[in-house]
Amino acid sequence: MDFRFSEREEHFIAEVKAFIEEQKQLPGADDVFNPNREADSSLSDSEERRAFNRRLSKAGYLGMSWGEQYGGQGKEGIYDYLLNEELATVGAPLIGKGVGCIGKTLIAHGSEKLKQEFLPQILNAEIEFALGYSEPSAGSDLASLRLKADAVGDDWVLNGQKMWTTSAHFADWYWVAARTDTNVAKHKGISVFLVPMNHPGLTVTAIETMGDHRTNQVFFDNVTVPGDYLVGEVNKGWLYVCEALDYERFTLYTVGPIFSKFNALIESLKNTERNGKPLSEHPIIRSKIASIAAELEAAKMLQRRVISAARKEQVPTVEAAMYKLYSTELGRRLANLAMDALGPMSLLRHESEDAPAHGKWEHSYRATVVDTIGGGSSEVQKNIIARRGLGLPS
Amino acid sequence: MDFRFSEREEHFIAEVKAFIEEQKQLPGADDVFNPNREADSSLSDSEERRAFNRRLSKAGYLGMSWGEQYGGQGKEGIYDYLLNEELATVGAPLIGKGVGCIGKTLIAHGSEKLKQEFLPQILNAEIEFALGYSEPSAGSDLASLRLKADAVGDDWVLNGQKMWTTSAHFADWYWVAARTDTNVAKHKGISVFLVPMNHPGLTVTAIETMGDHRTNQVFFDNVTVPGDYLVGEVNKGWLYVCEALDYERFTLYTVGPIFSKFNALIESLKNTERNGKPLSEHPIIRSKIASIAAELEAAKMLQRRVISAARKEQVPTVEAAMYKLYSTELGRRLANLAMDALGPMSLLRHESEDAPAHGKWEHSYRATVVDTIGGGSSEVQKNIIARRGLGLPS
Amino acid sequence: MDLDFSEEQIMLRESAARLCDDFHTSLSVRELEKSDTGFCREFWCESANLGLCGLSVSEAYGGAELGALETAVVHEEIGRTLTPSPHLDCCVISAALLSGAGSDAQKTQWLSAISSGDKIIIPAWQEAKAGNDLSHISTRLSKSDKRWVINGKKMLVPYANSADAFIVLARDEDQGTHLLLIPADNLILHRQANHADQNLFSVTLEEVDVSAENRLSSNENIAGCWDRAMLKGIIATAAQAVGGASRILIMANEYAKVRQQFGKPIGSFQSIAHYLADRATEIEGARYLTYQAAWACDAGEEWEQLALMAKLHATAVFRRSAVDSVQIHGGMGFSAEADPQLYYRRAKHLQLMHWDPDYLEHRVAQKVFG
Amino acid sequence: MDLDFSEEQIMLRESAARLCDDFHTSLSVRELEKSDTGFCREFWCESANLGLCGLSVSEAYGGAELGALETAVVHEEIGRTLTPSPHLDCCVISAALLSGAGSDAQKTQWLSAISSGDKIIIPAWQEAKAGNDLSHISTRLSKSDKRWVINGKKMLVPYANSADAFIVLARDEDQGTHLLLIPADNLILHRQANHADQNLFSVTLEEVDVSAENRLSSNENIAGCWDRAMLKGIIATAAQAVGGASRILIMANEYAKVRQQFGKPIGSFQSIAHYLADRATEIEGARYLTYQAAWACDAGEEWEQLALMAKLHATAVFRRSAVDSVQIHGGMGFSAEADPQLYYRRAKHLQLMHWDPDYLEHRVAQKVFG
Repeated sequence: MDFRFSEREEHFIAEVKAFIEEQKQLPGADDVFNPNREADSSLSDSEERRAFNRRLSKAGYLGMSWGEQYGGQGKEGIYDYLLNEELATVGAPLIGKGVGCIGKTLIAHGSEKLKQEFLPQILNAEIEFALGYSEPSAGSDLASLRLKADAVGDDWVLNGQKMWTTSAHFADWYWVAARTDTNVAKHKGISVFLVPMNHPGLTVTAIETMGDHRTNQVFFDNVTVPGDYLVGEVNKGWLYVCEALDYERFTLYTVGPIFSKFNALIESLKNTERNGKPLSEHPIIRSKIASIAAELEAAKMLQRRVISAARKEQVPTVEAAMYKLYSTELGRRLANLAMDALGPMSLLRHESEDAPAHGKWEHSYRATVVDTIGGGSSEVQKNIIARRGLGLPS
Repeated sequence: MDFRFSEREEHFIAEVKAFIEEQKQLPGADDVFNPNREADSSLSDSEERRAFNRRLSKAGYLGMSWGEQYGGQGKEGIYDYLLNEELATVGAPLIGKGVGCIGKTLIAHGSEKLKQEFLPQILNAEIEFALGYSEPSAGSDLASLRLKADAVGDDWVLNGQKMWTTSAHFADWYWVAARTDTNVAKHKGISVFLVPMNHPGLTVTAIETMGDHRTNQVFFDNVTVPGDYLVGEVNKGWLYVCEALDYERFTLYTVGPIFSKFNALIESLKNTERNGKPLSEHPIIRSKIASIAAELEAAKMLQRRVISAARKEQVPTVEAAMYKLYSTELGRRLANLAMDALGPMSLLRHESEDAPAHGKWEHSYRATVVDTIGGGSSEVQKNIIARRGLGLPS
Repeated sequence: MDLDFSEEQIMLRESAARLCDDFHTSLSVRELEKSDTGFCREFWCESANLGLCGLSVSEAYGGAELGALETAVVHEEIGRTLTPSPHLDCCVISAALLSGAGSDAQKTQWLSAISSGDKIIIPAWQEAKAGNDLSHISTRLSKSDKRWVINGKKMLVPYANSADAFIVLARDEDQGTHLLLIPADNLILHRQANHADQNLFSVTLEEVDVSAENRLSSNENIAGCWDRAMLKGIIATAAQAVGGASRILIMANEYAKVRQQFGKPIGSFQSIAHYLADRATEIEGARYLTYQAAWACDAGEEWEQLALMAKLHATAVFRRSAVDSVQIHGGMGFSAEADPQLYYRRAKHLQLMHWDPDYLEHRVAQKVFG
Repeated sequence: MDLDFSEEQIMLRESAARLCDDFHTSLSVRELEKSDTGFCREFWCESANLGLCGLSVSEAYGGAELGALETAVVHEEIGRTLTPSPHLDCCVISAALLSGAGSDAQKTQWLSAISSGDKIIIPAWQEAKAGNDLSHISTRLSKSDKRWVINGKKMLVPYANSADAFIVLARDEDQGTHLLLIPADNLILHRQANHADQNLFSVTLEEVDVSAENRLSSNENIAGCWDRAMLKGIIATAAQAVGGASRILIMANEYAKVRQQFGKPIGSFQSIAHYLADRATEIEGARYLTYQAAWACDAGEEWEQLALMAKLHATAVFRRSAVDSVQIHGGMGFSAEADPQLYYRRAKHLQLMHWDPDYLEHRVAQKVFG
């Protein structure tokens, strides 16, 4: 048993840290490195962030775990994770969908044409994707999606609506699941398509969220997709979507950001006075902080179980569900504890100069809401743990 | 709106208090009045307690809400409640099943024979009942009970088993639900019988509990019951069992005991020192006590909603479920908080002279377990609230 | 024992509900969050016309002289509809301060103006580094060149840009507590953007002159008067929390009945149903705890502890109800366009403003342990 | 990073598991709860034979010189099977105290006897009115007529009636901390009936003579030595909690699969399934937190804070797991004959003994805030 990373891994971490330090000196760094952005800090939703991704690419950090025949480095997946952990800790965009689920699905199932078209663009950080799974009536029950794709000659014509597509307003391509067969069990009639985001039949409408980040609904009005932009085989989409977890088993689950937040809270409590005494000296606050500090360390352990399973080439379905469930609920409790500890002044937003911790916590209290809902709600995670982990009947 | 009791009611309360004070002077009072007994203090499981019941009867406190034609006083049900609240607060046996669900079911549905045989004995406190509903495989799902009653001539012959019959080892009669028809929906084949507890076909076996009180399983081996000891009509048993809630809507839900416990805890915290300071001056303990004090008051309000609905001749199904759910969970949390506050020494049992608060809290921590399970588990209460109160589909 | 409202109280609720509903759809609540004043002037005029502004003010000053329970009824509707208005600060707390410590002249001038809706008077009391007790209030009343002046900075002052005057909580060099009625002119206001987008300001007082007529001093126990006014205020806050919690829970409950996943309404899943059952239970407890506090205040029974408990518990329950309701709403729960987020933010606002849990627990414990 | 145990550790676990299982069915655990000694002597001999008594003792004194992780592995099995024994107090804490502060002579005499299972040495430290820090320990080492004597009363001392000696925590008049190895003869023991029916006693010391050879004094920092020994002890306690929590959860999970109500296994109801999912998640976090603390101790990494967190968190998780498991078992949950109650009571015992949550939080906060 050893909870440390290996020497090679530690060396890599140090390299990434040095790279980040360098990058922080460049213009636009405030936008690229923004730990106050909560979960949406993983996005490359600005020109500065895309430029940073291109520099990541130049430095050889994209596609590390891809095979060399696809321009990758054939490294173990842990390096993608270590990179993301460092990026997440400083609030920089993560390496995500492109080198993750989309690139790897293309490698595993895509045609030569799609590989040749997309893989180099992904490696060079020239392309951003949006994922189109959720729909108004397909949330926790994703397989019930209704976006319809009809075969018309060699083409497919897509009609319907997607919901909660986070990156739709800045992405270049849409990785979208649609129903290609309505006469089979709902899992068996789904296919995946690649659609240019600027397709004239697509209408992207903003959904603003309580956490100040934008998401979108996307309407499909006779969106014609050439047959060779159907990914892999027809009606195998559900399989590809489920496999994606496998491909991203290392990268999705970082623990650095919540530790950064905790440390920031400790600093705020030391630096904020009430009744002539720093909040860090109030016994009730100390007691609550101690409990949550232990829970944070427990969350880290659950995260370690994910990457430990992943590195043994297992698909850490239950481990990931446990970490997702525990860490997102913890994130919400941390925000609530922080506001209570900082008292009424913590209601002030970032924009107010009087806001303690620059309004970090009132924002976190709003933004962490999405964490227990998106990406599989807490209830869905508990079902996964109960059925797959504990073998309980459904 | 008025949260006080009426002058007449207050007068009655004062009368009961005076009666109790008098009774406390009599020999055996330590056994009769025992606030440390937790929920099982409602039982008349000793000779002293039965004698107290007879004195209650002499003083006119039994059957207050029965019609005068049955020897009652035709008083409103609230007086039964007020009496029980005073009795519960001092840990005395409550007026319960006899004047409650059994007596009232007999009045509503019983034959003349059963009324004449049982009602006077109930009023005179000459008889104790045990309730036989639960079975090994009929817990939350009571209607699935299997104890079989076969018609043989004019008699019924009962075979099978009951479980968790609290009073079986000291009761005189068994009020027992059995299956009289296996060819209909499970709710529609149940009847209620009265069986003398000393019937040779009955075997009572003790089940000891973690809370130090005894409960029992009861085995039926060809227990012959004469036809006129079937209560009301055959196959209407489920109806009678459900109606019982109606009959006991005032009396089951006292709030005094948890307030007594809370007050005892406050005294203990004032009188117990840690590191040279009474525990009552430790800020963290103070904060937790304040929260739970508010919750206690909220529990009292939920109890008031039960009797308020009851006094308007409504059946407070949802109100009672809410109070039962909230107050029993609160009772468990209170015991846990008390042990944590009193620290390691709170592990000591009553028998140890060093035990703080005479070991009250370690006992409470064990004994309150039954409260969230028996009488309809917390999960069953939530189902009732969700379906009947909130109209959610099942 | 009678847990029902009187016919008059039911009528009051209906008229308050109608008024709040008329002016405050979730759309207009959103607009008011972004508006300059933070509340609707027309609504305010109508409130005054209906007698709501002077609800608790003595008849001698144009009020209806009703009790804390009537105030709770109105504030439950305010909370249900998320109605933003200076009613709590002006018509409950300031009115109580003026009634308790104002001179006859001050009452005639200001209480009447509160009743009629003509003037808005807001307590300015909170400070960045002081808790909720008075001992660390740093706003100072002091003598400078023979005149009395006041210096300090108040935080989180609601509707300050609509206020005609503030009742400023200050202390002198001997730690004496003072309430000073300071006209709003010439004070420095800074808008304070906040979580629930309520209308809040910092108010800076620099060498502001104070004369005898500015002082509320007809009561020798100013600190006690302040305390009682705040206690009345927190009962109203608790009632707002109860109203808000009930409403958001009803929304989640309705959503759970219609929203289908896996071929069933999500409310048929125990995980969802039991959240709702737990919260519904807590809400009823908090509701009657709040009513009881208000009733006790009116009936001359011990009410202070109940008021503290009601605010502590009801706002905690509102918060939990809002959290669960947002979760039940899924994606709609965090969408800005849907309504749950409005309640989610308001819940935390109510919990921390007007005495936060830390202080309420401190006070409750003080009484419990004697 | 490697979360797997070594082959040796796996073998150690298997042999500890077999040993614990052989001697401790739930029936024998019940009998031991009522027995005079509270543990099984045969089991103890077997433990010694297998080298478990000297697990952490240096090879020079007949031990296996293994680390905190091996101790955790053994204690996880002890916790899983509810095995009662003096192993924690004698072979972990006393062994660490002797190793840390004993003279060569003391080590030779006592550490060897611990390794061989021949002697049982129990720390006697807790007092009725002292918290878990040393500052209020009232047991006094003082000079009386030129001889040193010790006076005081210790509480909750495990297996005192089987102990050959106690390591008594005392303070002198100048607040110096002392650890005194006092033979068990002539001390006054009173059995203390307790929640989990563990073998506990009060130990009264009245004018007990102390000579140089009674003192553990080869380490100048006795307080620090005490602290480190206790920190090692709480890692083992945390491991017991993890073992107990896992076992009771598995029992509840199995029960939920077979117990039918309403025509379905109760585990198919989300209310039950989600309790289990939540607790299973917490247990895995607590488990690896405990391993990490033990590993860090062995690896020379910062470990004290992890040890404190592990005990705080793992015992809280055990408690919650026991509560939910009892609830899932329904009537069987509170029946004395069924096993859940054994875990329910042991969970609270582990949580409060050997530094309670109040003290652990205090220590964790101290480190967090620096």
